[in-house]
Amino acid sequence: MVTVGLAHYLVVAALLLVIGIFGIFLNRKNVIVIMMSIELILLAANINFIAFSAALHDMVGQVFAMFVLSVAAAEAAIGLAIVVVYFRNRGSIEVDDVTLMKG
Amino acid sequence: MAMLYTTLPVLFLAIAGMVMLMFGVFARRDHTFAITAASIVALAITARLIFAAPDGQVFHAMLVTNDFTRFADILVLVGAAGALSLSVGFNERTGITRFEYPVLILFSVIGMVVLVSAGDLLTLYIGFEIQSLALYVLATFARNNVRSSEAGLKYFVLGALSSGVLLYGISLVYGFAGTTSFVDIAHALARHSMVSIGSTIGIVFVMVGLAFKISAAPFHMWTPDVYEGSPSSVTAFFATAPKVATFALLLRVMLGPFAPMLAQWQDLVQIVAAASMVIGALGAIGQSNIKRLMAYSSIGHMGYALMGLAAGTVTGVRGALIYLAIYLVMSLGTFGCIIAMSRKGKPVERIDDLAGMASEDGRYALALAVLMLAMAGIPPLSGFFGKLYVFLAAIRSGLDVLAVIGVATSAIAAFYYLRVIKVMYFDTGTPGFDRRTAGINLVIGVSAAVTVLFVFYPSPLSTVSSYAAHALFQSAKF
Amino acid sequence: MQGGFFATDFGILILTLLKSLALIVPLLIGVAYLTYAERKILAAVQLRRGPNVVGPFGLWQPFADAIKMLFKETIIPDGANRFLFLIAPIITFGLAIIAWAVIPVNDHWAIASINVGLLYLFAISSLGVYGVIIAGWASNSKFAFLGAMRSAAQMVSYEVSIGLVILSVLVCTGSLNLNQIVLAQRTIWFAIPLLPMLVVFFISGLAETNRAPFDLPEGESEIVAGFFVEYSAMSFALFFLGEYANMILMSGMTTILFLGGWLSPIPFAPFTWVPGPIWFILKVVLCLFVFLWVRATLPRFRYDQLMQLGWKVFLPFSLAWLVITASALEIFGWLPHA
Amino acid sequence: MQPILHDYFPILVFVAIAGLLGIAFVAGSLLAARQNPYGEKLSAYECGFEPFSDARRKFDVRYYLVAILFIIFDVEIAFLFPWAVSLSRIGALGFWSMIGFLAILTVGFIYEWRKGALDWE
Amino acid sequence: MNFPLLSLMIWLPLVGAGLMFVTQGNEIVAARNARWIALWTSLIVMILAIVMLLGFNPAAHDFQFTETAHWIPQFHVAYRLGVDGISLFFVALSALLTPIAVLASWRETRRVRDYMAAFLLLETMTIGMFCSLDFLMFYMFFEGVLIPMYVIIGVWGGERRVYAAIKFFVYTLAGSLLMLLALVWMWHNAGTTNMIVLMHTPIPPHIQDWLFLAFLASFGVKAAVWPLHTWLPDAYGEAPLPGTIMLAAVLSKMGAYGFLRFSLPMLPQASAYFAPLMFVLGIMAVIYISFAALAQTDMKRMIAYSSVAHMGLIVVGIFTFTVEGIEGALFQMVSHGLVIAALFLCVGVLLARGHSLRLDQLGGLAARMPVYAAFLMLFVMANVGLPGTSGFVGEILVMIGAIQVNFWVALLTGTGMILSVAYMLVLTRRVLFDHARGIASALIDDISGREWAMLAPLAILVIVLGFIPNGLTFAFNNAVKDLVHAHMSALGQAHLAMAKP
Repeated sequence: MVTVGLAHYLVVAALLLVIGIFGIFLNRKNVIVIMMSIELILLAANINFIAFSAALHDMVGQVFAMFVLSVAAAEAAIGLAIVVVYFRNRGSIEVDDVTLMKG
Repeated sequence: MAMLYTTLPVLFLAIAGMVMLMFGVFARRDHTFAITAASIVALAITARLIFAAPDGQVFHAMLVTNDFTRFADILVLVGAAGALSLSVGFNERTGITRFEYPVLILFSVIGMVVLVSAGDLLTLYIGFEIQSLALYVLATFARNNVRSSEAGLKYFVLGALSSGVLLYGISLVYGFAGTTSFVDIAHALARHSMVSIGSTIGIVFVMVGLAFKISAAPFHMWTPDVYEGSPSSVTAFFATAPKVATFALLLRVMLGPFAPMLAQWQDLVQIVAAASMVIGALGAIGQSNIKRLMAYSSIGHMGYALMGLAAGTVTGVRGALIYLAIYLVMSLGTFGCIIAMSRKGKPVERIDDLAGMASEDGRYALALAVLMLAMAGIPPLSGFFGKLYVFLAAIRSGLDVLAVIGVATSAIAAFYYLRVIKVMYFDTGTPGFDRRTAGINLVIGVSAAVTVLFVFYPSPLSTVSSYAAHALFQSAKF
Repeated sequence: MQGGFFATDFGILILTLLKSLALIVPLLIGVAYLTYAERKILAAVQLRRGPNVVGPFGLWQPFADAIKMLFKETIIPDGANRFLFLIAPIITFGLAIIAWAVIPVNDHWAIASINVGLLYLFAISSLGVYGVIIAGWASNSKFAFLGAMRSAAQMVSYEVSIGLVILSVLVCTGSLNLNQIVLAQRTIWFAIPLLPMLVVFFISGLAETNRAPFDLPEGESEIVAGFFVEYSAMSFALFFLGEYANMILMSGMTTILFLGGWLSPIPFAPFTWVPGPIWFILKVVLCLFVFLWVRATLPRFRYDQLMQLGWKVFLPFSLAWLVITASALEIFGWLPHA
Repeated sequence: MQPILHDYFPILVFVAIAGLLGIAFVAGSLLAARQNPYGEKLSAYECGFEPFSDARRKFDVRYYLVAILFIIFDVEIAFLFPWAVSLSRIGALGFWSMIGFLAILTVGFIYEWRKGALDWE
Repeated sequence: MNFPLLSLMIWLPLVGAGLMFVTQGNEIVAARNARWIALWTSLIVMILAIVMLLGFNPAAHDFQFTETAHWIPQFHVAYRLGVDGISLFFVALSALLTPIAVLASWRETRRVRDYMAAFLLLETMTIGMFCSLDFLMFYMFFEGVLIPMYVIIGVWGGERRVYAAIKFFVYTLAGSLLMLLALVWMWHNAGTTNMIVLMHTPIPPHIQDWLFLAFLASFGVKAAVWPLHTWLPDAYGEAPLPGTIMLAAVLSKMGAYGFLRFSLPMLPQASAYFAPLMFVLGIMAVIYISFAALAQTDMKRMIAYSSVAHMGLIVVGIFTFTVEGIEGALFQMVSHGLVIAALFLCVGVLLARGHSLRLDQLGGLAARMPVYAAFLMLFVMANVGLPGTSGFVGEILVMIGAIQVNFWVALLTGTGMILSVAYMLVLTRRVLFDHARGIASALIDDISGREWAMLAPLAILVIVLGFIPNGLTFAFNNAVKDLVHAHMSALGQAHLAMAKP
């Protein structure tokens, strides 16, 4: 049986990060997907924190993860609010529409 | 007691902000003006409290106070107060007078104060986010305006991305250094004779995250759009306080915990600085919207300030700090002028709208001309000194190429600043701008005066920034 | 650990399977007869007789229903996402079952006595909303979608107050282990000092399970049958079973958090001889009866009233009560030293 | 087996059983019952009319608002859990820190209330 | 000397400019106030300059009238002022020409206050630059000149003023920024920006070369050394006349002054190394630009080109490293400052009478405006270096210096001189003697009192200097000798250093 070690967690986190970043840059359809990608990035960091915390026997990582969670929530809340405002003005949440200003 | 005094500025700001929020939401009538005024007073009191806080650190070095943090804090407070004074008339004209505006600014200032005095990656991140979250909302503040909401969306997405990247970097640094405390990280990084790839990547990620916020190239894409789309009063704030705060943090992080790896990141900072200067200079040339122009200008300015960081010495930090201080004052004045650009209550933003300003409103034109020349770094105006000190630092650290790039780009950049003056002085037209409020006049007047008169008495700023720079290196050596 | 066969990996697996059967079978039977009980009680309240044809007193009625459901055609509407459409009821039903994994029916009688049991319960009950949302989304029907949105909004609204109620119990026990929580009530049931929280919890439970008077997601007259309007046959039955399993779960949680779990209500001789599981079942049945009673008695809430109750009454109230509880414990030094 | 797995292994088994049970029910029905789908039967229910427009249309902004509120308060609860468990060990500072946090939260809550964010209509 | 004479000269114009904005009144009143304030301020500065000239001790070898004050102590930058024989006359020249420029712009009606303020600001900058003994201060004044000049060209200039102004600004700025880098390097090297210290701080030769090129970029642009002169015809052509006067008479000297003050003493090896290059550039300027001048059809532009040609001569003189050559260059600079200013004033006289400046539309003025014709003749002669005028002394000294270095350099420079005679004669003939054409035939009124007041002092100075050149040379003799001596010894040391293994 393969023991799951620190490296495995880091690889998963790195993959999540990459997926998140690509999700932001390749997605042209929906802002909600972008927000999910952002959450993925935060999740990647959180996995790192927890994995390191366990590996180092240090609580700080877990505390950090808690803070990240709360920040992620606040960010999601504000993001949703902004999307709603944007939607009200534009009637669409497609990113392709973000063309008023080019630059 | 030290704990109380050190945390008092933040506590005070938070309580003041919440009290105002409650007052605003319970009041029968609209008290935006009163709350704005009260916010400025609160910022002044905070400044006093910051001076009252003794040197040292609290909460297991989570928060640090020294001359460096005081210096940066004061800059942040000045920027915020300036932006607040500018907002009064503008927000009324554009119909976004809501009492949340000053409160949000106060909240983001809390984040900045925390950010500036962070002694731990945790406080760094929290401060960064408190600041950013309020800024996202501010960018969307004109919520019935398509451009504002678009700017807010863009700022949010890229800002969240950047903070995610920053966070990922922090997690790597934490993992490979085994701690989040700045001082311990420095020790840990210094102890490892071999540099681990993990921590290098972490540092790079942290840098990228912060570079996003100060809109250094190649992470600047959001800047022009957000500057243009946000209400001008918000842009004025964006261009000042958050930049200073994040930059101060960048200095602290790179020269504090990450100082042992200077050799690894120095080249990177150089590249970022050079890219910012070049993009700032070239990007602005074709712009016809003055806010976009200022966006590119700020990208360029960040490049110059980064030159001080790239030097990695006391002289460099001092140069960067002086640069930031001068940049702050110039930006406030310039944005004051931009905010004053309105016709029959509607803001106008094209550079061509300024045509004929010199004959119609000589003082305004003179002030804007002075500020533009200062931005271009023409002596004897203050902007020149900023450039001078960072060039000095760069040359001292042997970064000749960077200095040459800086020189070349400032020559190019001078061109577009001159264009603004050209339009005001040489072109004919009737701008017919509305009357400006006293607050805007005050900000423009003071910043133009400081810009002009700085040359006669530059030593206070250089003395103070000298203390600040030494404090930075002192605190990094615990 | 005693060692022997049941200490090996395989032994634990077998043991767990046995335990699971011992839990799930009664649970499913309980669900079945809860439907029967509901019909009987409603009938009694409305002076009818209820099911009385199949078997004595209609006792085989639930099984008849089950068999009928089994042989119905499963209709998957046009444009529906087949996979999601089928998985949604399984999620709803599964979640209602797996929450039971940590519920102790007697001292250390639980499938898993983990030390974060309460958190587990909270987490699993939070997931319930996924089944609803997925069902509504996958159905490709306006009514289903709207019903799902409403239902989800309602569930998350009351989730918050449930969380705060759980927290107020938590500060009193200092442990997340459900076993410990029950044992902490040996001196006094939390229903007494935390009576208001019990009320909040129970009412939130009604809302969480979409039961009357908060059953507007499935308000027949408004949006047909809510999120599962397009479901039929066993998929439909699973939603149904899930709802009733959730009711039992809520009753079980109420019992554990406030009513002293398996503990005897009267702590002396003859009553303490009664085995714990019996007490536990009795208490659960009592709670279930209240569920049904409420349904029979109260009219349905309006949606805005429902949201208002959740956000403007329960949330501030439970938050305040939590702070008061914690402060009292802190100030008088009554904090449990776990 | 690691101790943590030891505690959670039964749960895993239980989850598997529950899942299998659900699948078994659905699959059993699919296998046992006669399937005879046709167009009319499969069309979405819309009071007897032909369905018009996309079912997954835009929905009320208020649902977003509820989502936002939920996120905020749920995270607050996530914070409170460890605090509540360890309240006896973190002393007065820990206690008052959380009270401060809740106070800030309350300020936000009051603001939302006054702004009408909690009103459905 | 405790009396802050130099500071007074520098800051008085600035105070005057400030005063203009303080006074109340409507536009006409403000304009009148501005004119008079500008005139009086600049006249007072001129008187102070005369005091300075009288108080200057030509026997001393040090800087005189020195002042020192704290400025930016953290960076070892201080407020340091002083003049020696080299800078003395430039200060005087600036002080003399500013009131003349103010007088020349007396008739300006558009935004007079700004206009006058710009000139006073310009005076502050120029005098400050020539007096600075601190490199940073020097740089600030050097660059600061751009601001008033940009505005003067851009607002009150001719048709293509915007283009000219921006071109002028960007060219000069680009050059100066390179100098800034050199400055910063030297600052870093010496730890201070005190120019006296910098002059004695050795710099490794390979660095010197780079620094020299950086200085060349800056001073070359300012002095309009070929091929860095292309901004000049536009700027001269489009600037309003008083602006052109200041540009040609004072600003172009700033570059040459920079070579003398910085390149030679601070970078001796590089100066020697690049001297041939500078000769080539200088000679190219003299010859090529002279031909270009011949091709001009506009009086103002022709004089502008003539100015560039003379700057070439000055550059040649400086880089001979001989006492004669440098003295000649210095003399030529002063003389050229006076003469070119006067020539442009003459152009202004025509302009004031609503005249075209096209050479093919002028003519026959000798008969209609005899006094004017006499002045113009005098200055043209001075410009081509006829004996008896100040131009002669400078040119002959430069030739003497050049011939000591290289015969061919002297010869080619001399060729250029002859060419200048050619185009100046064309100019004179076209303007004064050909038969009257176009509206020139309608001209009758000769020069006015105000124009007299501007032209006469210049004419007197040109003649006086032509006959008594010693009045000038003995003042800077010591300074130039010291300079050449220091240069030679630095080169000698370098040779010694190189000779050692």
